[in-house]
Amino acid sequence: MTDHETLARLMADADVRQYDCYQCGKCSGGCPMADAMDLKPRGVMRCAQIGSLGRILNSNTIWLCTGCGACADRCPHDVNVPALIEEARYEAARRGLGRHDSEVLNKAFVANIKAFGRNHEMLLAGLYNVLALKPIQDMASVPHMLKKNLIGIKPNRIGATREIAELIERAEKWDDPMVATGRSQTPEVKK
Amino acid sequence: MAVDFEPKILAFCCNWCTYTGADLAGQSRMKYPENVRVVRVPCSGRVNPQFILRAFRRGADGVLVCGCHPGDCHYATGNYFTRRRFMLMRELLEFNGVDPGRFHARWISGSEAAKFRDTVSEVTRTVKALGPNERFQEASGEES
Amino acid sequence: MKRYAYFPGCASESTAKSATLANEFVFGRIGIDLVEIEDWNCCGATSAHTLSSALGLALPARPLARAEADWPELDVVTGCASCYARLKLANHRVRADKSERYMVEKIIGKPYEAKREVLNFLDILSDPAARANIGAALLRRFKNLKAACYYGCLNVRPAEITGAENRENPMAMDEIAALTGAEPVEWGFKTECCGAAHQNDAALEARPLAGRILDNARACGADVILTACPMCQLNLEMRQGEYIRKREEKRTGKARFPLLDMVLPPDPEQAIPVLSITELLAVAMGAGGRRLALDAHFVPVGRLIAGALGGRESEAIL
Amino acid sequence: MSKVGVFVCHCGTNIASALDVFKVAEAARALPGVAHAAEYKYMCSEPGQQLILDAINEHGLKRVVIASCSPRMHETTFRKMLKKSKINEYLLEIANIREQDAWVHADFEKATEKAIDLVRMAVAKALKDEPLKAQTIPITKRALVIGGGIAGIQAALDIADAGHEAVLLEREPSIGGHMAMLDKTFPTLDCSACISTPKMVDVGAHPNITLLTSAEVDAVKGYIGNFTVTIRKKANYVNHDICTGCGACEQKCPVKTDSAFNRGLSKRTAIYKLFPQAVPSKPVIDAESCLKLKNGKCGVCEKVCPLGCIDYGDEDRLVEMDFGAIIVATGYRPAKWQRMYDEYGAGRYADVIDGLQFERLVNASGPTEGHIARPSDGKAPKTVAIIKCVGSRDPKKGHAYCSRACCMAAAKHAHQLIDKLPGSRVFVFYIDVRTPGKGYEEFYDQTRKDGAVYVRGRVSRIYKEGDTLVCQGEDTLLGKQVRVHADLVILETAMEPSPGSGALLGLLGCAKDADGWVTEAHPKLRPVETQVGGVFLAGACQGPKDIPDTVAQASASAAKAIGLLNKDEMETSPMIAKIEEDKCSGCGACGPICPYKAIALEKIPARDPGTGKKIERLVARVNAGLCQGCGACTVACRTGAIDLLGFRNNQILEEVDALWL
Repeated sequence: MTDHETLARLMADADVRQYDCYQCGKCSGGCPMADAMDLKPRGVMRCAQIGSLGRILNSNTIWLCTGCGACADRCPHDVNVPALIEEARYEAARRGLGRHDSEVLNKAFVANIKAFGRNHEMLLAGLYNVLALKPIQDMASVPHMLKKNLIGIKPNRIGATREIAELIERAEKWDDPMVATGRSQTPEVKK
Repeated sequence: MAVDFEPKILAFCCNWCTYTGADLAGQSRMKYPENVRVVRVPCSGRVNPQFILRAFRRGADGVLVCGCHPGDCHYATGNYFTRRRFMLMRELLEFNGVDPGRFHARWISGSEAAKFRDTVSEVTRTVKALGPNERFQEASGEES
Repeated sequence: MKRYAYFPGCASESTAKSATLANEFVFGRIGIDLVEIEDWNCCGATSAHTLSSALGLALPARPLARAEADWPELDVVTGCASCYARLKLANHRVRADKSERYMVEKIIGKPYEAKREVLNFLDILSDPAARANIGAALLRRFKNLKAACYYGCLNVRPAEITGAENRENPMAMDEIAALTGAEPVEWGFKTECCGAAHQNDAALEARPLAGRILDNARACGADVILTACPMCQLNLEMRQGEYIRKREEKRTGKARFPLLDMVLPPDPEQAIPVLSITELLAVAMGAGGRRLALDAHFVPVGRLIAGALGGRESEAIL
Repeated sequence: MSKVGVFVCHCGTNIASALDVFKVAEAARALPGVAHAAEYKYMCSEPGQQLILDAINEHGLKRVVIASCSPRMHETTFRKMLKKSKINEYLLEIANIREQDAWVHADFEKATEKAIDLVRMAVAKALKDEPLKAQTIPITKRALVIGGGIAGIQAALDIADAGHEAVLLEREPSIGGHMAMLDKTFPTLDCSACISTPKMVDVGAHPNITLLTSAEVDAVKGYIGNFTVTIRKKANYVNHDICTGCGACEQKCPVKTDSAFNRGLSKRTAIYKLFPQAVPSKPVIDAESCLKLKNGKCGVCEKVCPLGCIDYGDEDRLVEMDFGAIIVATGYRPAKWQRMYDEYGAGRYADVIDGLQFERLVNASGPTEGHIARPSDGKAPKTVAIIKCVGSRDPKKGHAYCSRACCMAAAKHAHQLIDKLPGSRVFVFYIDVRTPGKGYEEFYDQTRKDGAVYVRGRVSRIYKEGDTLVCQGEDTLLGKQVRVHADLVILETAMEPSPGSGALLGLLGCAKDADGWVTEAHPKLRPVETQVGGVFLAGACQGPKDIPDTVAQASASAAKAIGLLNKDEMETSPMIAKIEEDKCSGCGACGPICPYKAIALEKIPARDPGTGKKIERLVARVNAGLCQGCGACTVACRTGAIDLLGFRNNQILEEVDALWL
């Protein structure tokens, strides 16, 4: 699949048409993360217009977007930039272009759910800080949290952890393109 | 069905949009099949379903009704009536044994010469594939 | 008594301790019965959907399917904006798109039709009956308490999922807070994202977001920020010390060792307390400070509440 | 037996090279009813026309079929030619063998065959042609101009100067419209009042103009040349026949209410003149705020009026007037941005104002006497942000269209700010700068050079911080987020159709587009006519416009109206619907289908077929002035009583039949 085709697929999956955008900048203007992004939401749309998929996939934007939706909400042409960013994130991950810190966190997060069914914040933050080599991040808060019993050492395990683990495996397989293409039982359903 | 069957197709075209579009096709020297004969009417809303039945009874192999795009009618609303009428018309024809592929209604504006050409070509192709219109002609007989 | 199926969310078991205590107190007083969904699991928050769109729908769908099976007549409510966003999205997509419903049902291994609504606390507190009950349950009245109501982005956006009419200046929380005598301030960051999603993996980039919210609340004269989400709450509160230190460092040019934040609480002159809307209601309904574990707040709230309630009343609380 | 003559044109080689014109003529000769057939190189030429006229005389022809180019090309030419003959000009049919045959087909044989078919169809129709006579209708020599803004003022003056009577109708108590609210006009910066008030005074004094203020259209009947309009003169509680406009009442009135003319930036009394230079220069009472009219207490104005003009018992009056032409000049209103943009504060911030409010602030006769003071605290702003395209170019929250005048208005406002507040900073947020007008680009350029900072980017939101307003957006040229801390924000809002214009267009039968603007008869070639004969349009009611375009269009529509009023009577196309009253059952199915309201049911005397007694029965009647000849009614008629002259049912059926003879 060429980049051009891939981009077309991402746009279709996100239900975004690049030429709806007329580059007014209202999205970037209100984006809370814009200062840190190397490609702001308007830039993402611009790259989509000129077919520069690589710049989108290599941008830090797709990992910094918080999904708050302010851009799409205010867009005069109702362009859903976060949806496109989400699709771009999947594509970047498929290509091994994932951002290290994000992957560490997200994988630790899902592993956490897989193990306990719920999120164990202490474990997650600790695991993340170790794996991401950021030992002191947020550590200043730990004594207070321990003292006030806000976080515990004991994880909140639910009964159905096995069910959750299987659920996660099924979901991940569902999204795996290699498995997905071989799947035939999806019925043709009109939206 | 004869291989060299050349259908005769009657087209009712409104004066303001489609007839103008057909003229423009000529001015642009576009080429399309010779099978279509145009009857000029002021508005597609003027086309009485009776005209269409008469054409089929006389042996028309296909009938095309064309007017301005909905919302663009020279007479403001005429083509809305056309649209409603001919949705019913198709069903009536089918009921009477005329293949709905023989009857077409299209919106072609005065600037859509290419669309006129394409429509005529497409309708001719479709009607050719259906063969001569014999059923309705025979079933209804000659009118005095 | 009005009943809802309740999705507490992971934070309710740890960092949102005082808000959780306040929720129980308030809903008990105003006759709302929250039935906890059996064996609920994490909704996946901001991480799961980042990895996999299927997982992002399936994780929240599982507890929703469970609620639908156990209490088909109850709407689901949650007190966390992040959970709300994920649950609401799953509910919306399963309802709108048959192929997504097929996928979700296959993955969670249960039927799920998304028949009921997903609501947040502001929705159920704004219900006219609930409002009347709040009014009746209030025992104390705040004075001179200027409150900046912070709704959070995910409680209102995206509009086509949440159905929120006003995403820039919602008023539901302001109206509820005003019942207690608190004075909601006009400010500009009610729904601006606080960046909680990226506080771990992109801390450097995400921290200024909360800072801007704190700054605007102060600039608009707020004494307290009220929240409707434990994630927003924690983010706005826990890192205030760090934010104020950095701001001071920038102003004075003198650096301070980061871990000093551990022993030195944020400067009370510069810090702004953050309370959940249910904590505010609980105090106004007479709950004591210990019962609500108000001392668990990173930014001390005692002085603020004492000031707003005045003399004797406050002694009972603290 | 009708003798038909068929004339086949070669059109040089245009037709002759693509098909066999001789064979077509030969085939035509053999057709039943055809008495003569000929071919010629150019039928439309002088000798070609003579050839036809000679043949008519020589062969005693009764009808003519010409096989040539499209009837859209030369039908009128040949009709004119026939006027010189003994034959009625409607006994003519054209077979289009050029555009729809010779030019579109490559096969010589097949094209010839098709041409013969087309001629046969034309002959069949011609045999059923009947002589038709264009009707004439009289014209009332008076024009109604609806809307007293600059468009209506200009149109009324032009018509009156041409010697015709004009009635200028305005629903407000004074004419002047939005132009009266403006301070200066771009790009020349002449004072708006200085150029518009003389015109207003001219209207008031013109012997051919009747000025009706506080008046609206209630009903419209009739058709081109013959409209009857019911006008509602709204109660204004002041007898303007004797009022001298001394102003004593205004000074004593105790009521204070928001001045709409000053866009809510100041108060006015309940008895008031719209603005000091109002025409007519006489006050009216606003019943909604007057204490006497609301609860019977007060009556101060009546006591102080030296001439006894006050009449609290005044009521709306309806008057009927006849007109030959109507000009719609209902203008626009600024978009209600407060309802569209929560992110701009939705009206919660006093210092976020719209462009028209700024006009009042900067206007020497405005609430601040021209001192730019922000509404919240009356301070002069040091930093001002101007935001364009508010409600325009925003299909989601406002309108998809560009409002055309705002780019220049923004440049003008920026210029005025820099001019009046030395040292102030002005930021203009824009998406594109559009300056297509004489001297416009130069003006914009000068504004930039004067120091206005243009920032390319649509502002994402405005929030308050302390007592400044932060405009947060992206400088798209820099790719960086910007936050402008402004003391005052001016929104250049979209133009929208004037409220109530939709209902008026309904009364007139005029079409409007999806945005509510009046639809022109043709966007390029008939830009000041509506689809309704005799109804013209001027100014922003047709779409956003600036003053120069508005005035130009007003004069254009006045010229159209004058052209109509100059005639004593006019011809109408005779190809219209005709009802056979004997067949008509009076069911009324045809009426609602007619887009021109040309069909009405009328009672006619009849005899009961059983008893022979005199009775009345309903029949449909076609108004020849209104009918445009579309024929939609003919299809709706259940009894077949309606037919369309020139395109009768039997004519079309003959054409159909002829194809399969």
